[in-house]
Amino acid sequence: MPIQEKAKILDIRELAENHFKITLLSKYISTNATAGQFVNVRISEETSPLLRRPFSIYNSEPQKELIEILFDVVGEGTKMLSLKEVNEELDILGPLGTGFEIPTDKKMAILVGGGIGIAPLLFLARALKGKIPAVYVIIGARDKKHLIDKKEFDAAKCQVLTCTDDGSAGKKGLAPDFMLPILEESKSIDKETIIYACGPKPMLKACAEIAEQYKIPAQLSMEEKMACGIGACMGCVIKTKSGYQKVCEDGPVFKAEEIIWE
Amino acid sequence: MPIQEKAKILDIRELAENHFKITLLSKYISTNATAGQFVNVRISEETSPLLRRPFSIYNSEPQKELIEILFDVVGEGTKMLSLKEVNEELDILGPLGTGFEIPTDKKMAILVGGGIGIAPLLFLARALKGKIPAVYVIIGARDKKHLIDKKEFDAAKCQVLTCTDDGSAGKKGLAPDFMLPILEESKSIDKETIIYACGPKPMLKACAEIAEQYKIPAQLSMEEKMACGIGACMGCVIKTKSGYQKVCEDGPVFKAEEIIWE
Amino acid sequence: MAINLAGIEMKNPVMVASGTYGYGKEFADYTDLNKLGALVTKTVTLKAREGNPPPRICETPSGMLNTIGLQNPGIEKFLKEAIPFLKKLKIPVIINIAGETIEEFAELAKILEKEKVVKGIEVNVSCPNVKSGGMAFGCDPDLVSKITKSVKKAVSAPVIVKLTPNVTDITLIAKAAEAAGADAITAINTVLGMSFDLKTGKPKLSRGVGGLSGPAIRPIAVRCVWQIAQAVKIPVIGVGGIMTSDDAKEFFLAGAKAVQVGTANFVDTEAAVKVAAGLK
Amino acid sequence: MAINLAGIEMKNPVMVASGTYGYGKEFADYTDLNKLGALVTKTVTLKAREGNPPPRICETPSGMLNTIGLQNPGIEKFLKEAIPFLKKLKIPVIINIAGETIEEFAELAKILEKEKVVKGIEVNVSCPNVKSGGMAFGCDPDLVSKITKSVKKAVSAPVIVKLTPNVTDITLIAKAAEAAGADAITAINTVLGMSFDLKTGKPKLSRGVGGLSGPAIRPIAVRCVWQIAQAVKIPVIGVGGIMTSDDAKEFFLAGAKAVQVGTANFVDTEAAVKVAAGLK
Ligand SMILES: Cc1cc2nc3c(=O)[nH]c(=O)nc-3n(C[C@H](O)[C@H](O)[C@H](O)COP(=O)(O)OP(=O)(O)OC[C@H]3O[C@@H](n4cnc5c(N)ncnc54)[C@H](O)[C@@H]3O)c2cc1C
Ligand SMILES: Cc1cc2nc3c(=O)[nH]c(=O)nc-3n(C[C@H](O)[C@H](O)[C@H](O)COP(=O)(O)OP(=O)(O)OC[C@H]3O[C@@H](n4cnc5c(N)ncnc54)[C@H](O)[C@@H]3O)c2cc1C
Ligand SMILES: Cc1cc2nc3c(=O)[nH]c(=O)nc-3n(C[C@H](O)[C@H](O)[C@H](O)COP(=O)(O)O)c2cc1C
Ligand SMILES: Cc1cc2nc3c(=O)[nH]c(=O)nc-3n(C[C@H](O)[C@H](O)[C@H](O)COP(=O)(O)O)c2cc1C
Ligand code: FES
Ligand code: FES
Repeated sequence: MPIQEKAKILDIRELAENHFKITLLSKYISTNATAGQFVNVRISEETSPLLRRPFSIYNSEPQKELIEILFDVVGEGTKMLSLKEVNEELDILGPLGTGFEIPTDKKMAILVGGGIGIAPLLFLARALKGKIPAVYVIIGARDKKHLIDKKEFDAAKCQVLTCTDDGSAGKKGLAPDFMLPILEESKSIDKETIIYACGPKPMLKACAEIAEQYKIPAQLSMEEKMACGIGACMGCVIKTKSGYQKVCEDGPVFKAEEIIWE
Repeated sequence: MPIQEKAKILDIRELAENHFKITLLSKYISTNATAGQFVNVRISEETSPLLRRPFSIYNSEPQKELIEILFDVVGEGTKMLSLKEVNEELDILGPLGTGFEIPTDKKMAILVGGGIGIAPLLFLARALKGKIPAVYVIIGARDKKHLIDKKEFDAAKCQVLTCTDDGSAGKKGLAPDFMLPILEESKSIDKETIIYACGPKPMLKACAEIAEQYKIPAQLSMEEKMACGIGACMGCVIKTKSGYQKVCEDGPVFKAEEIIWE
Repeated sequence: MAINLAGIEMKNPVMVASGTYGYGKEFADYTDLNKLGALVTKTVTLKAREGNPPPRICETPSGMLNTIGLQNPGIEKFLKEAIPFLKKLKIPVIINIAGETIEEFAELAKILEKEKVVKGIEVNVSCPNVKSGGMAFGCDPDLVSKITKSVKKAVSAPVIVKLTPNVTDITLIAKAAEAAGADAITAINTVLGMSFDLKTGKPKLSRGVGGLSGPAIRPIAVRCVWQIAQAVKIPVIGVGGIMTSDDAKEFFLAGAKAVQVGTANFVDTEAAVKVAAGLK
Repeated sequence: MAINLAGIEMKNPVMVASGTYGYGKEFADYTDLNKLGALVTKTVTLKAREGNPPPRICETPSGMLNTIGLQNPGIEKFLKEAIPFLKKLKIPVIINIAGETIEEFAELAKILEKEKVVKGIEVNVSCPNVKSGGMAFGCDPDLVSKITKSVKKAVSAPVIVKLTPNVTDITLIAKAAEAAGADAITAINTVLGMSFDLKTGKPKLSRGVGGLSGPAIRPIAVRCVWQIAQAVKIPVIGVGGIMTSDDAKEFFLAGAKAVQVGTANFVDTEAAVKVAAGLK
């Protein structure tokens, strides 16, 4: 059951240009969140920006009673969020949505994160520990400046591969392209592998296609503009094989084969 | 000629509950402002609050290139203004409007300030030095908590009288009431005296009535809701004997006998 | 604060606006629904509607646009899925209905007449009139009159007609509803608006235009309520941009007997309950 | 960025909106007027109008209401007081006029026909129509047609008709203006709104209702422009809530050929010039 609460900002820092991490004190959410869920954050008491902004839970530490979100400054709301200060309180709703499913019968997981899409994957990587033996993480970005630090994934004992569109850091190419060698090499291109992905729509679609081609399950974290975040407004739907589904409630994580791409 | 500029906040402090003073670096405005003029302050880059907020220039020190404004937190705009920090920049327009006239043939001036209406009167008191020998200041407020510090007026060599509606500090009564004893005592109830007033409308009206009764000139600083502050929108008019006049351009200071009270 | 609104007894004059609160259940985790004056459910239609394609919403200065397209499971499924939960509530439940034809309105009303939990029917005449080429029913006093009459004939519960502000003279529509027997009027539904995405060069909403709601439209809603309150004798329910109890008070000053809180529920799950508490 | 708008040559497609820039002089201290595409003056009427009593303005979420009431010195004084300054400008000057009767519009146009500095006439049909009981001319396609025709007959300069959004179907009005010979359309004037002061219990504006402007109405303005641009062939000038060049671009995507900046001038004296610069 999600709640609405005021969470104190324990830390806020700029990890790279326009790229921030906020640490929030939230006993309830850190205890109850699962990987892939998100929080809906009220930016301002003013009427503009009006609506809450959704952010994946990047990290959740129940012992320390904290959660973390990772975000890029892309518009007015994220800009204002980046100006918040330690000890201020953020009005948040969470944990929201349906997160990643973690099957017990897999030997390998490939996590693919494009840009800020990496956000829910660290939480996932940690959750996979002890459940899926081999966890590969592919971190993609436009260029070096936008590439997200892989340290935390290394610490989570993942095998990390980084790539950029322009080759300015890591390998040159798009993140989904680097799934193929892993799949081929491991020779377990079958029911023992699972793909998790989060990032821009074209990247998700590419992952879905590869998953279909190799007949392996894939779970994708989708995005759509949201108003309520709690399933009441019907604002955030995407087209699926079972009709319009709400990203905030039925997702954000969907099975790849469910999604109807435009 | 007024200008629009970004002025650095040199100091901001809460003088009393909900009562703030901001010191701004502005060479141009400090050099060009006269007592009774105001600045129009942009509160936020957001669209809400949208319009600028007008504040009298409380103090102007050309040598130090600074101006000061004094304000009460009454709504959203002043609340946000009170949260600004040193070194931030404020987008201001000024110096605006027509300030107090200082005649050369007067022996006595009575300054009457009700509540935050005291704001333009310190600047005026300083400007009167050397021009009008006897300057009395009556500072009124609802109660002790709202009474404004008289120190600065003492320093400006004024004779200061404080009063509150409930008698919790200074004399008990309304500010205009205390004009009469001064007028009587000084026995110069004639062309040698001038009244300056700023405050709530009923107080200004009372001052105007006393001025009329004693046949002495009075200059009142009026308030009306403003949009542009520069005479373009016709939003800020008050009714005068010469038709609707703009508070932002023809005022804020008007001759008492000009005003038509509802 | 208790009021009797056209026969509906409410503990306080604050309801939630149709379409912003789902069927109530969605908010039950966050707030005590029984603290509301009444609950208005999302528009239900005769047949299921899948709604419009995404993107369905976008933010605008102090407001938002939506083009949900009345997505709902249709009246039959609604009765099965929503009514059991609604029955458990201790507050009056008002069902908001819309038809694509005048007949559909009457049919919906007849079906709901059998449900005891229904304490009022809110008639959403802001949906496009399929027969007359897409213009909303609510823009035409004659159609509003016909719809009101047919719904009145079908149900014994009070009938509230919800008006669109997208008309030249809203008092004409309000008077038509009153003359046709409406027990109350809700004003306003969303204001027709549009926004473009500079990156794609296309409208931000899939259908181009959408309905503007939120604080941005409050002055328009207050104006409509004021105009209507002077033109009719039946009670007016004010809605549009209410975020706080102070905002609600503006509507009461304008002549509203009750208010609805819509978009604010998205910003604060307790918004409606807080508005009610703030009126005490 | 240079455009020819219905015969008016402009360096860029950004003008200032009538009533928000005085007669130009008021902003000359702050910005270089010659950087604008064109200047539109505050509405001038035949006889002097003292305007409405204060309070005339109030702030609303992301917007403002005004009830200035077309305060102006009348055409005669206007010619003496405003024209000499306007003559010195290097940009086209468009004069916005309003009459209380159809005849007054024509009379104003005839007087302005003699002034060389006048590069266009913007016809404000949003003011209340005294003869037909206070409803704005702009709500009635017939009246808009008659006014447009009579102004067209009187002047050789391009005639721009400025429409009110407070109508059921703005395309009907736009088509009427086009058919009557209008050279361009400006959309929109302010949206009818109202706000109450909780302290006094009275409306915040002296006249009760007023005109809503600013970012809050941008989605409404963009929608109107889009609707009109699809309904007529003459160019549409978009206005309503433009604060930045990005906002202006929304209007161009909606089909506008030029834009006007209004309320933003109050927030930033250089707003209009910045919008123009940002379009390059
Ligand atoms: C389930 C979910 C999880 C997300 N997780 C993250 C995350 O962990 N880190 C991160 O940086 N971003 C994340 N996003 C995207 C993030 O919500 C947007 O970047 C943010 O809302 C932009 O707000 P803004 O005011 O800065 O931008 P603006 O573009 O000014 O926002 C205008 C409006 O568009 C909406 N909007 C803009 N971009 C998006 C988007 N991509 N998805 C949904 N709505 C959007 C905003 O909510 C707002 O209503 C997530 C989105 C969703 C739906
Ligand atoms: C010439 C002039 C000089 C002023 N000098 C001072 C001063 O030195 N110190 C000070 O504290 N206040 C002064 N005021 C009043 C001050 O402008 C308002 O208190 C302030 O605008 C309130 O803004 P808000 O957003 O906090 O209040 P809100 O009530 O939320 O404001 C809503 C709207 O009302 C307007 N408004 C509210 N109160 C007033 C008012 N009294 N006069 C004009 N507009 C108002 C605001 O500008 C805004 O547009 C002056 C006003 C004028 C006209
Ligand atoms: C996302 C959304 C969905 C809506 N759905 C409906 C609906 O189904 N039926 C209806 O009558 N009104 C609907 N409305 C209109 C609201 O009930 C209300 O009239 C309008 O939003 C103005 O109020 P607000 O500004 O408080 O939101 C909807 C509004 C929004 C924002
Ligand atoms: C204070 C004020 C005065 C106005 N006066 C006039 C006017 O005299 N004539 C006119 O045609 N429009 C007038 N308008 C309407 C504007 O020209 C413009 O159409 C409207 O404000 C929407 O644009 P905006 O949101 O950019 O302000 C006025 C608007 C404001 C805010
Ligand atoms: S955001 Fe409201 S239903 Fe998903
Ligand atoms: S505030 Fe615009 S004319 Fe005075």
